Amino acid sequence: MSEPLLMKGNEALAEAVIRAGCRAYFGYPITPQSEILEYLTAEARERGMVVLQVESELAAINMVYGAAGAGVRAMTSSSSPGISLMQEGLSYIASAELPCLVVNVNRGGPGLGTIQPSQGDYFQATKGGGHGDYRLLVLAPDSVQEMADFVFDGFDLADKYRNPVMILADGALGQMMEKVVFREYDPKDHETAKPWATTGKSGGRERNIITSLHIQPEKMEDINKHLQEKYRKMQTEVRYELIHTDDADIVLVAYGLAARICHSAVEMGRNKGLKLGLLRPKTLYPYPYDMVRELSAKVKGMHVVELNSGQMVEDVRLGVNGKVPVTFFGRMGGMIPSPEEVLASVEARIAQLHDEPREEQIYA
Amino acid sequence: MSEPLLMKGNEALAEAVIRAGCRAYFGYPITPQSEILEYLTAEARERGMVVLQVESELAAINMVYGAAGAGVRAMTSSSSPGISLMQEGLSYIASAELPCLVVNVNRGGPGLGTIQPSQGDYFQATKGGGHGDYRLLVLAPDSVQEMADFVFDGFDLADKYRNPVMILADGALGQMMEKVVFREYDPKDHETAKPWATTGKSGGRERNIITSLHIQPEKMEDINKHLQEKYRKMQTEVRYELIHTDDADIVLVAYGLAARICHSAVEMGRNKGLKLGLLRPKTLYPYPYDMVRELSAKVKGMHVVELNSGQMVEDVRLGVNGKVPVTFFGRMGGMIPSPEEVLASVEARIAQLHDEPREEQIYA
Amino acid sequence: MTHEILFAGFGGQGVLSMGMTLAYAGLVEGKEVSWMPSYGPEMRGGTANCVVIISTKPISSPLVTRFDAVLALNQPSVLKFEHAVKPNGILMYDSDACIIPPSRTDITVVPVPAEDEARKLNNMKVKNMVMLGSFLSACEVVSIASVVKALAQVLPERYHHLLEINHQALLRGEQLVVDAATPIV
Amino acid sequence: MTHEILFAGFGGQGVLSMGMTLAYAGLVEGKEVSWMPSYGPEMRGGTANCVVIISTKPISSPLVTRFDAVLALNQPSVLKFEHAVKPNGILMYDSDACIIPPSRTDITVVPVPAEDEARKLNNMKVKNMVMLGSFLSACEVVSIASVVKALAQVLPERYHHLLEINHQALLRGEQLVVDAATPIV
Amino acid sequence: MPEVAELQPALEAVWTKPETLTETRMHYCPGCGHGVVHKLLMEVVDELGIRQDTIGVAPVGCSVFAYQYLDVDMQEAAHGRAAAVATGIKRVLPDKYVFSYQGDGDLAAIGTAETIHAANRGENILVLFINNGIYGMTGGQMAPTTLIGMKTSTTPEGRETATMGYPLKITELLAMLPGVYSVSRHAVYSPNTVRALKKAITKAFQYQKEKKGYCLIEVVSNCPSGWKMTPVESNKWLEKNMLPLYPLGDIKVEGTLVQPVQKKEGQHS
Amino acid sequence: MPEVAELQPALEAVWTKPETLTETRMHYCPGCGHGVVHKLLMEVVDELGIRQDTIGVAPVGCSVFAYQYLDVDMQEAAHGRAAAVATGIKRVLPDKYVFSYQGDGDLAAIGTAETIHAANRGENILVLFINNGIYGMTGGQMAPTTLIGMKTSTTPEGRETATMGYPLKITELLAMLPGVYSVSRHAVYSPNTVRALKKAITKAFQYQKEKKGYCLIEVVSNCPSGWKMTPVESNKWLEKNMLPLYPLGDIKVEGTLVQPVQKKEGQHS
Amino acid sequence: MAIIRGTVAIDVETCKGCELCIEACPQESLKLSKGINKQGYHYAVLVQDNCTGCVNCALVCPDAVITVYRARKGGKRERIAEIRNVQRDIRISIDELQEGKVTS
Amino acid sequence: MAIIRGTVAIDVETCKGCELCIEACPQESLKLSKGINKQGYHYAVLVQDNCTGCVNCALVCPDAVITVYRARKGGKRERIAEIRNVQRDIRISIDELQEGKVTS
Ligand SMILES: Cc1ncc(C[n+]2csc(CCOP(=O)(O)OP(=O)(O)O)c2C)c(N)n1
Ligand SMILES: Cc1ncc(C[n+]2csc(CCOP(=O)(O)OP(=O)(O)O)c2C)c(N)n1
Ligand code: SF4
Ligand code: SF4
Ligand code: SF4
Ligand code: SF4
Ligand code: SF4
Ligand code: SF4
Ligand SMILES: [Mg+2]
Ligand SMILES: [Mg+2]
Repeated sequence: MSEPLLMKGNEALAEAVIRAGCRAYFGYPITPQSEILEYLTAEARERGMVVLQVESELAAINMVYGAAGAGVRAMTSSSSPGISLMQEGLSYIASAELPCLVVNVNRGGPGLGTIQPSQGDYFQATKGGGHGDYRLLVLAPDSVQEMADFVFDGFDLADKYRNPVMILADGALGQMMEKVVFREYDPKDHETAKPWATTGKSGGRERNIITSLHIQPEKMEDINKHLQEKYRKMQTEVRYELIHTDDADIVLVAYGLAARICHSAVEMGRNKGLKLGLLRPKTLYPYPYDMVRELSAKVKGMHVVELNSGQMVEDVRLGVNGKVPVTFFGRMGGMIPSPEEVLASVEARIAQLHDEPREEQIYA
Repeated sequence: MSEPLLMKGNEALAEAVIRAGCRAYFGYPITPQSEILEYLTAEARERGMVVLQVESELAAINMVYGAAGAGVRAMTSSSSPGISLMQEGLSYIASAELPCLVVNVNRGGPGLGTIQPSQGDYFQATKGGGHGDYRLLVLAPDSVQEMADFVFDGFDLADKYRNPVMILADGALGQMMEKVVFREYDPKDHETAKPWATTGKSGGRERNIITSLHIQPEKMEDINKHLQEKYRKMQTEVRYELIHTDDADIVLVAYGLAARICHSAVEMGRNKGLKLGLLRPKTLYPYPYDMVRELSAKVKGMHVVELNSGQMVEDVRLGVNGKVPVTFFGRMGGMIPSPEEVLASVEARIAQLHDEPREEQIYA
Repeated sequence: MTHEILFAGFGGQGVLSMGMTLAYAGLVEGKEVSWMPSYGPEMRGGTANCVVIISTKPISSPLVTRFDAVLALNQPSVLKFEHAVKPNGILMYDSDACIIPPSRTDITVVPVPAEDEARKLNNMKVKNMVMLGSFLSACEVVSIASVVKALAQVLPERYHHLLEINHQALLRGEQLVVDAATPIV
Repeated sequence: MTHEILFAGFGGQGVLSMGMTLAYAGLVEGKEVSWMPSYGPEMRGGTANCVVIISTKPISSPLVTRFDAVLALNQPSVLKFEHAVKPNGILMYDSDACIIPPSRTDITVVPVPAEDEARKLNNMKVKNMVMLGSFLSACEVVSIASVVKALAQVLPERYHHLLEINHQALLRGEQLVVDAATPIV
Repeated sequence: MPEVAELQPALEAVWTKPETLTETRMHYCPGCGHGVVHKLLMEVVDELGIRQDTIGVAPVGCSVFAYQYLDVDMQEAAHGRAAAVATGIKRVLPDKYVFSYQGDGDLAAIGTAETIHAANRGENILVLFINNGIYGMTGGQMAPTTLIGMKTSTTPEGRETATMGYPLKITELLAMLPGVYSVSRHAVYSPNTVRALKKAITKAFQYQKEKKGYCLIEVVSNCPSGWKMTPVESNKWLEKNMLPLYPLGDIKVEGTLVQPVQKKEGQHS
Repeated sequence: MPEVAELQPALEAVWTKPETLTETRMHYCPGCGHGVVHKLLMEVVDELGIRQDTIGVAPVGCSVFAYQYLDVDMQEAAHGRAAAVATGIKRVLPDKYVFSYQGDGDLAAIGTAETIHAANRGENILVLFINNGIYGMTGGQMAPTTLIGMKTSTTPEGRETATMGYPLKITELLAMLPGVYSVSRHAVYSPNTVRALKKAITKAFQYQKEKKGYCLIEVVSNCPSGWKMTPVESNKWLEKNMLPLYPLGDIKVEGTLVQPVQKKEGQHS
Repeated sequence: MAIIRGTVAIDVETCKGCELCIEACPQESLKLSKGINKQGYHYAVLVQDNCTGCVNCALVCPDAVITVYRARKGGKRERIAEIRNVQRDIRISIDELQEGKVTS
Repeated sequence: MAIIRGTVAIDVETCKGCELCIEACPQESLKLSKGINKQGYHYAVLVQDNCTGCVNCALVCPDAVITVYRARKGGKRERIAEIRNVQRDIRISIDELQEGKVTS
């Protein structure tokens, strides 16, 4: 355990990247995450890492493919429009089962949008913005501390499952400074054998091939079955945080920055005598459906808060499966609600908890 | 009404494109949809359309942005990996509210995959594969006839809502020949005024600007509210087909090619005395949640069949909202089930209809 | 009644248009039809095949993997598709192009000396119509008359002078099977 | 207790590092802290600002739009942020850099002759520390001692010879407010 | 002090802000070359009287807001895709004047493919390429055109060729393409360079009218903020350091190369 | 007929299939140049004894299955991104031999940006560029390199420059970049051209060992299927029609341009 | 006190004080103000009456802030303004300025 | 009947009958078979005993089908095979062929 430091989320993440033994970073500048590239460039030479600013996000994700396929820990980072450009590459990486880390410091969309914090890329991250049936393992930090922590976890999970891992943060988490303590982590203790990597066909082994092409549909279906089986195994990695859910009447569900705001709102509500709780998913894929289901058996309603028009709320509804009403409150396009606003949205909904869920989406 | 012709799905679609008054096509070859480009190139000169084979899908979607912004009916087409490359562009187009048509002749993924038919891109098409909160209007043909019909509808809807429309077909619908009859359609009767188009600032009007940038989050939130409001209006465009649902115990839900196969399976089941029905969504966004809800009030279960690992099934579950069990049968990676196989999957499920939905996903 | 038929051979042998002609003939007779080619890089090297379905009911999937009949115009197609014929189905092949004959006994195997016959007609291109004629003789999916009408649709105007020779080829093919009470081996 | 403070000025005036120093001082005192800069193209032309939150409770969002205190180092910042101060909050500004003074009466307005004071110290760069000293004098969010400790962390080793002058600036800033029983207008 | 109005009988305005420049205050940093180019572009549009027939494409880069200042119809393209967007517009409106306005990151990094292929197809458009050797918008990262040894936020020790490659002279590459009709390199650091650029823009619009094909004008420009210099320093630095690698002048005139496309600096040593 | 075995005392094998070519039958059409290049590449790998140190990148194009035939470690890249994938590999395994193998659609259309920037960074890799003037894999559409007047499925009347632009001589463009060390154009339509190509590949691997930077070998090749010709016809057509525009020989040798990068054909007329 | 040949009008609220005009003026007629405008910038002012109306300053000004006037050809050249000692103490505070274009 | 200088072994099952080797052979030693292999291709066969082992055919063969042998230097040159009239009627049917490499 090191001393607590005050660091920007992007920089804490970058520092963790180096400490996690990442060997190669390829990226292209985009606000609000360019500090990751900048921090790594500054450190690269001395700390023995390949850090390359390249011509585009497209190039970056495909270089990650190459480097990850060559057996090293590799990563890229970007923000929303840049991540959209990586969708083909991500689908390839997931299909070829290459472990790597991709960071999306989400900003307000759609289009060029704003550079302010947003959670508008939830669907893209969790359902697969690229083509075909694949999944990223998606981690959602809510603090500078987790910006660092999830890098270590991310690389470990990527190697464990040979699957791309995405850290889905937002502009505020990237830009803000907060206390961070780097965990003890020696990459050597976390090395995974990668006998499949293209490092040169030596030692009498068969040649290694990294590919996602299986022109025979029978074969491609086998690949898909294998992937689906892997995704089922990944369900055990589900992570979340519960706050005051034991006796809660209404449980708020939120992740990342929105969860911090909800946490304050829950405290404020409790002070007012409202029995509020909070479920904060830390993994967005796999999603804590089981916990949602469990909670929905004992609460009067769930209230989802997101920095978008209502995306994760679908996963909450899938988990709740009609047992209690699910309501939604969101801000969009880079706007951030205050805890007061969130609390007001909860209070406004408490009266109507028996409405039909689908009509209840509200937009502040 | 013209004579019935025997045409490939891709070619019928291309012919409809010309008849619908589309003025510009930009595309890049990819199997199984290159015939669209080829057909249009052959016809372009004589029939007064701009048809350009360009350097990439990225270029193509951004040319569509330019041409649609200039006020003409414009389109592109591709297949899965190519559509992934268009995600940034689609998010821009949706945000700038440009009407256009995008055709995805879906093949088996993820990655390079196969070139055989698939429905693996449902999430990408309906939830938004690009960044931010936006929606495409998604039409799902199930025959060569609809490959043509939905082009006319698609352009009309695009103009009506100033929104990109996607036709989500699959490789089989693109490659197969079937009977098609072109509807009477005079583009002149369907012209919409486009006072927002960049055609040159003349006639004393204010300059027109096509953009998706609104750096002030307040403004970007307003844009988002406007979009969400529009998407709510678009819900009225929901389209679907019902077969034998009146007295059905079990309703199959499927779209496109899978729906054809389910149709046969339903007939086979009826012959065996099983009360099966079929709900075939023709619009995947907006989704016929209301009809799903209505059906779930009177059937014993819903059984979803897709050519993927289970994507639309989530929308069915959202509509059903726990009222009856929802089961799933899918083939992946370009494999197509036979009607017998589908029927077997229904029969296998009938006994277990009371299991917990989430555990019931099965993969043949 | 549904017929699921595969046509296979080298590209350039008119395999796809043979299937298309049959499908069109089905349309002429008011039936439901579909035609589906194999596509993709396994087609490199010039093999080509397509599946035609002709039915009195709506067709579910145009893609099937077991066939009522297979028409093979070259050796690799015989080797590849012999086992895709449904029991009691038909495997018809150009006996002039194949050295290794099919070996299944649970199906009707019909060798057709199509190449020879085409040569006799002084037009190697009509080999496919000889085969089609033979097939329709063995299995009356549509009438030869409908095929002739279909040909006029499938062939671009500039090739309409070839309608006659194609018609002849169809008839010759038909005759070949009629002549051979039992399959010619 | 939570303090939400905005620092604003031109880039190059040390606005961001002023905020960072305060945040670090909060950390030194074991408080919860966050620091959040404005970023983006509206920052073109060299304006810079950041929000520091120092609290005894976990901080929810680092982005707030109303502040307990605003420290403005130039004229545009006064104009832009005067109305973002919470009622009864503090608006402190460099009176040497501003022609148009703030006009609100429901807040405490504190003009600080920071530029002059820095000039007296022969180092224009420490203007920000003069301001910070004044601020901490008016509103004891953290102790000056903690700020001095923080500075040693924030400043890279190669600038540690400047610690002393910064310390002085802080003290001078503190003194300015002490001297003026009522705000200097 | 006398009001200008009073002077009118004796004085005539010889330079006034072009009409097609909006009243909106530009967001650019003090001294940034983008403003000068905007101004010239609109001067030419005014002088040719083609405002109603001109459609511009803005990039993503500092000039992303160009459409707030240029009072003509405009589209804002995704980062790097301005040439594609301009192609889309021009192909359906062949009689309009279409230009794209792009930075060096936009045109020569992420947009390389669209840039090269629009040029190679000989799209009948004008591309204004503002080369300031840096990513201004995102805070001063290395651009493809960044000079060797130049410090940026992603080359803290200066760009070195071994890992980051050479400054990309994309203008010279584009000039080689047969579909390209006119290529020149300009600057705006002095009154004379400004005058020359204005002439070049005027000519390019005339070529476009005559459907001559693709015209490219590179403007070697400054980025005082990214370079961490005052505007005056930045212009001096530009003249001294940028121009040797990016020499001003015509490169291709009416379809014929007039400058040797290779320079010593562009060569492997 | 005598078995070869019987002849052994008197005869020695002077050409045998390279060991690093797998036994898998290639899926290429009869007479396709891809096979020849595969074979040569593996001959060189055998001769240099670098099989265990060689990592290849396959494109999307007809040669997408290259990894089924080349018995070395390989990665299959997304369409157009082979240069980026090769960069990723080489940067983390700098002592391995890394090559990419790409078609003209892959390298010169969708992959233009990655191609140019890998070259400009001087990535120490070998790029084998198979220019057959067409998209073979997808059924014979126009490629950037398609000749003027050449018929393809998307230029049924022949490519015309007015709407489709000029054949893109990307090799000449790449040769101009300072990070590029060696560029040559070859063919495989005759025994001599095959011999020359083999030498070029050998040299390129040696350069790579010496960390000289980016090496590009273009192979002007045929596509009998796409061109709708017999293999023998296609080779004759290639010699007659492709070579005037794409002349064979060295273009850049050890960092120095040796052929004028502009040819009449490449010029606007 | 010379006969004026040209002059400039500077929109001081839009000026960003980049000094490019000052650098470009062959007559050294321009300087930065001591005072600042609402944006906080020192702005360009005309400090000598020797302006020739050569438009150099206007050409290089990125913000199109400067309007240039020149004596009409053949028109009577008359003295129209006197600028005295202004270099020593240029300080125009904002409230003295009107909205819009102001000559300095 | 010449003393043999070289010869070739052709893997006829892999041969695709592209005829590039035939075109490349300076001796006109190669021709296509009348018969076909399992893939349905006519394949290359050696039809004269004048092969010099120049390897041209092997160099241009895209499928690496041809192995080339040459008389050892200094080795005794002897007649080893007689190929007669083979051009007129080359027809080797598949069942006559063994698996693997076969000389024709
Ligand atoms: C897809 C995508 N990637 C990255 C960015 C972030 N970005 C915005 S502008 C820019 C570069 C600007 O540099 P340049 O084109 O040189 O223009 P300048 O600001 O220097 O005028 C970048 C990388 C983006 N908006 N979209
Ligand atoms: C993103 C994407 N776009 C398009 C395709 C379809 N595609 C596959 S190969 C190919 C072009 C092949 O041409 P070329 O690179 O010249 O190789 P060749 O087949 O001629 O050897 C195309 C367009 C694809 N697989 N992925
Ligand atoms: S950052 Fe650079 S390019 Fe951008 S406005 Fe400022 S000076 Fe101009
Ligand atoms: S299509 Fe062309 S490039 Fe592809 S294998 Fe066949 S001949 Fe070769
Ligand atoms: S017009 Fe010429 S002389 Fe007058 S101020 Fe401007 S630059 Fe100086
Ligand atoms: S050039 Fe323009 S903006 Fe710069 S100081 Fe002069 S008037 Fe002001
Ligand atoms: S070159 Fe090879 S494949 Fe072609 S005919 Fe000769 S042996 Fe057969
Ligand atoms: S080795 Fe030479 S002579 Fe012998 S068959 Fe081959 S090409 Fe002909
Ligand atoms: Mg730039
Ligand atoms: Mg090609």
